[in-house]
Amino acid sequence: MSDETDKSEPRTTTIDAATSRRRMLQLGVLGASAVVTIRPALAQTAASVMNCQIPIPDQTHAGQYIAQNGSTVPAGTAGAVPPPPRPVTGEEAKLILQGGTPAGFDPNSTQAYQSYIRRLQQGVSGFTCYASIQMPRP
Amino acid sequence: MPCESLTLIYHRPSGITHVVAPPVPALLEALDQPMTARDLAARLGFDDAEAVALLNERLAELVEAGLVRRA
Amino acid sequence: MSVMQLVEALRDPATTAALDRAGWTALLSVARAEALAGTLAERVAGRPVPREVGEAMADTRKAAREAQRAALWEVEMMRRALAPLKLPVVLLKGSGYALAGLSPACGRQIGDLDILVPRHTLDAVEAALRDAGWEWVKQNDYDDGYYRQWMHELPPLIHRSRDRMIDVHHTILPPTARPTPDAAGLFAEAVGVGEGLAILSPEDRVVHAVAHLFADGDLAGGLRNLWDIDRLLREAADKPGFWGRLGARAQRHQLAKELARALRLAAQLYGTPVDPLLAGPPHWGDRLYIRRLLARDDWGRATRRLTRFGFYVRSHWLRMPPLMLARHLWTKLRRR
Amino acid sequence: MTQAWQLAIGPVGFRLGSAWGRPMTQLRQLYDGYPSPSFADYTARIEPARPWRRWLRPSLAITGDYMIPEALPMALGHGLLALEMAMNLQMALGHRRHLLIHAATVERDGRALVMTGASGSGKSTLAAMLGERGWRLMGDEFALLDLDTGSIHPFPRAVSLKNQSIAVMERVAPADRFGPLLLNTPKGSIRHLRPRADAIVGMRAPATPALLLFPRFGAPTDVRPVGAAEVFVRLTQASTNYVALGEPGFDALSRFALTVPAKAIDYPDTEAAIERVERLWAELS
Repeated sequence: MSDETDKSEPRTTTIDAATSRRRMLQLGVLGASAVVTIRPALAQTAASVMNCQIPIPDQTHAGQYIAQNGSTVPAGTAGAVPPPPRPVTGEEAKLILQGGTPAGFDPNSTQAYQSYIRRLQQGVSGFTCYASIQMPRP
Repeated sequence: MPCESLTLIYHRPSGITHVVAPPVPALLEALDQPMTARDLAARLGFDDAEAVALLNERLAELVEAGLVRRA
Repeated sequence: MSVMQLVEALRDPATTAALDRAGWTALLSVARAEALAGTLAERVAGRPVPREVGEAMADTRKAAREAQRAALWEVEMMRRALAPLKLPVVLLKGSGYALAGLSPACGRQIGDLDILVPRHTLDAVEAALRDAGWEWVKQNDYDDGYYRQWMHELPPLIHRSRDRMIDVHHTILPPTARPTPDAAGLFAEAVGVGEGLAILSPEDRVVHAVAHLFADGDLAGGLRNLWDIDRLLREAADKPGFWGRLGARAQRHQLAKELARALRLAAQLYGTPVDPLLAGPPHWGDRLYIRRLLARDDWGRATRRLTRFGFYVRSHWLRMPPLMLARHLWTKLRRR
Repeated sequence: MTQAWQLAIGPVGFRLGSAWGRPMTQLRQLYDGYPSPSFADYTARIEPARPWRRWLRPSLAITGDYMIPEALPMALGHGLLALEMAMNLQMALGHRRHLLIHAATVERDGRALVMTGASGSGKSTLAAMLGERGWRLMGDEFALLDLDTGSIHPFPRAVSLKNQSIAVMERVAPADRFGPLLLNTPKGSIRHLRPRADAIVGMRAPATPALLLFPRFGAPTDVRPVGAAEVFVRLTQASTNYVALGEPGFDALSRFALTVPAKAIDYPDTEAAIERVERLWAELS
């Protein structure tokens, strides 16, 4: 394998002290992930100016129960819990992700809902909302 | 927490900003021409297998970020 | 009617001289709704406009250029990921226009990256993209099965750190659509643009834009797609033998009727120079298409609900046999 | 469109549309004294979430030139808030003339104090309070960083006061500058406060950023310096258009991060915060 740097020269701004080659030779430095790519913060800010909701489960699985691991299973499956009476709002989802129980929800169900929200994927309804609330905030 | 030495990179072809920590600036500096990973390790004075393996991990990160290209 | 104002502004930017500031406000809203704001801004560049309008247009141009840079970077990252496979990779639509510097690219909004690869290489392409950080945009089981069984593309992939989608096609219409384009022919005629990438031939580009105009969605984004066709035709019209080859390619891809319709619509709305023989005589249905294409008010709101729904059903009619269409509409309906 | 109005906020013009009369009337009262431009950069609308929702159990959708899916429909009684959110949405998704930072800003002597933080950090209340005490309020939602000059442009929307801060501000600002009290909104109780006349008159006058604060409400008073790299990263995440702007955005933001001193400040109540802010400001010069 051979590598080459990209031909076009990137602009760099070094902040604080410059790196010394000696320092980078330390394995500890080499061992840690060293690149953070700045990603759009749009979803997060959109969420703060909008409010969004997450239906549990999404409409295609309407009526199904939520298993403890967050998957959707036929209604009545042992160990699974019925869906909440209404979609959870972004604020409620945040609370659930922190282990809390929003008002009007059954505390015994929130673990399953938490798993469901964590498993949301792009394209499933509620994903944009989820993505916007799970992003780290400044 | 004091802010350790970090470098901001604006990568023109992609329009993407990366914040990189050591050893990335030195790696990019050393990669001034196409070379093999082994050459790079030698240039940086790495000889043991563990260091070379870690170096490859960092290179893989840079490849995914698009800052380094596999030829 | 403001959509017509947009059509006229694109066709002849001098028509904007008559607009007051309120007129520009409406024009900009409509252009945004039709994904043509960048195109409009490039068309009116350099014209005398009110100061605030000029600022908004300059912002829009800059935004479009920055977005194209990101789209081209996506092309480059795809190229790096697929280079080891040594495949013919054809760029479709916006990214293709932008990379080849074709006139539809000017100010154009570019969405997902669309590429065309030979059908038998789909698995290898999928594996290479996933190695390079693209992941499934996981839909539900019905959608996934639908794509794999019936569509002309892989289910969409999204890059995990750049959040950009790629659509990998093996032909330009789903296998279920009644016209069956000649996929092998698309590759045979494709034009290289360097570094292992290619774009469709000038004639196939038009045919693909036509397929895209009529088969994708309910004619949503129709004005933009028709604008692509206008630009492509103007760029190629003077080349000797172009219209003859275009007719032949449309026949070959079983899209001659659709091409004729698109030529008539483009000529009527954008004044596109077209070959009268290929375009054929006016058809009563053209008026319905025009009606649908112009279904928007000067607040940018969609209007003419019924016409729109008719075209939605029709677009699927073109893509799937009746029974499958019924099943598809049923599933979509239940999901609402 | 049943109700239409145009409104200028700082350097940005909005065309607003509503399918109902009342929210627009409330908005026009709230923004009394603001200019009404003839060209609008963005169109923002509220309309029935479904056609029959105009009359039958009305619920409204927030939309405009730019929109996002999965927005929760809102109650007609919260129409004023919905119009405000529709304007925010256009800025967050569409604005490219400036680097948009989610921050509250106040100005004194031509220099700007920028406060950024998540909602709940208290930046709105702090800015509103400073705006009543000799500072010019430049905005409580977005700071517009000029890509060429590095100065901050005002975006003096009505301040959106939430929950406890409503009563705090009712004690210091006259009643005629307040909008209606909106109860049970998705963000709790909300009441809007029109900035003082000096903020409206000065809404085209930019200021040079002099201090950046990351306030946090509800902790014992503490002040820590924040390094440039951290400032940079946090501001990229507080910006809606940093990535979309490309190199000019990088240049403007790195210049801001390298030149503007930054502090994280924890505070137990608004009075303590103001006292600390004034002291930090005095130490600058």
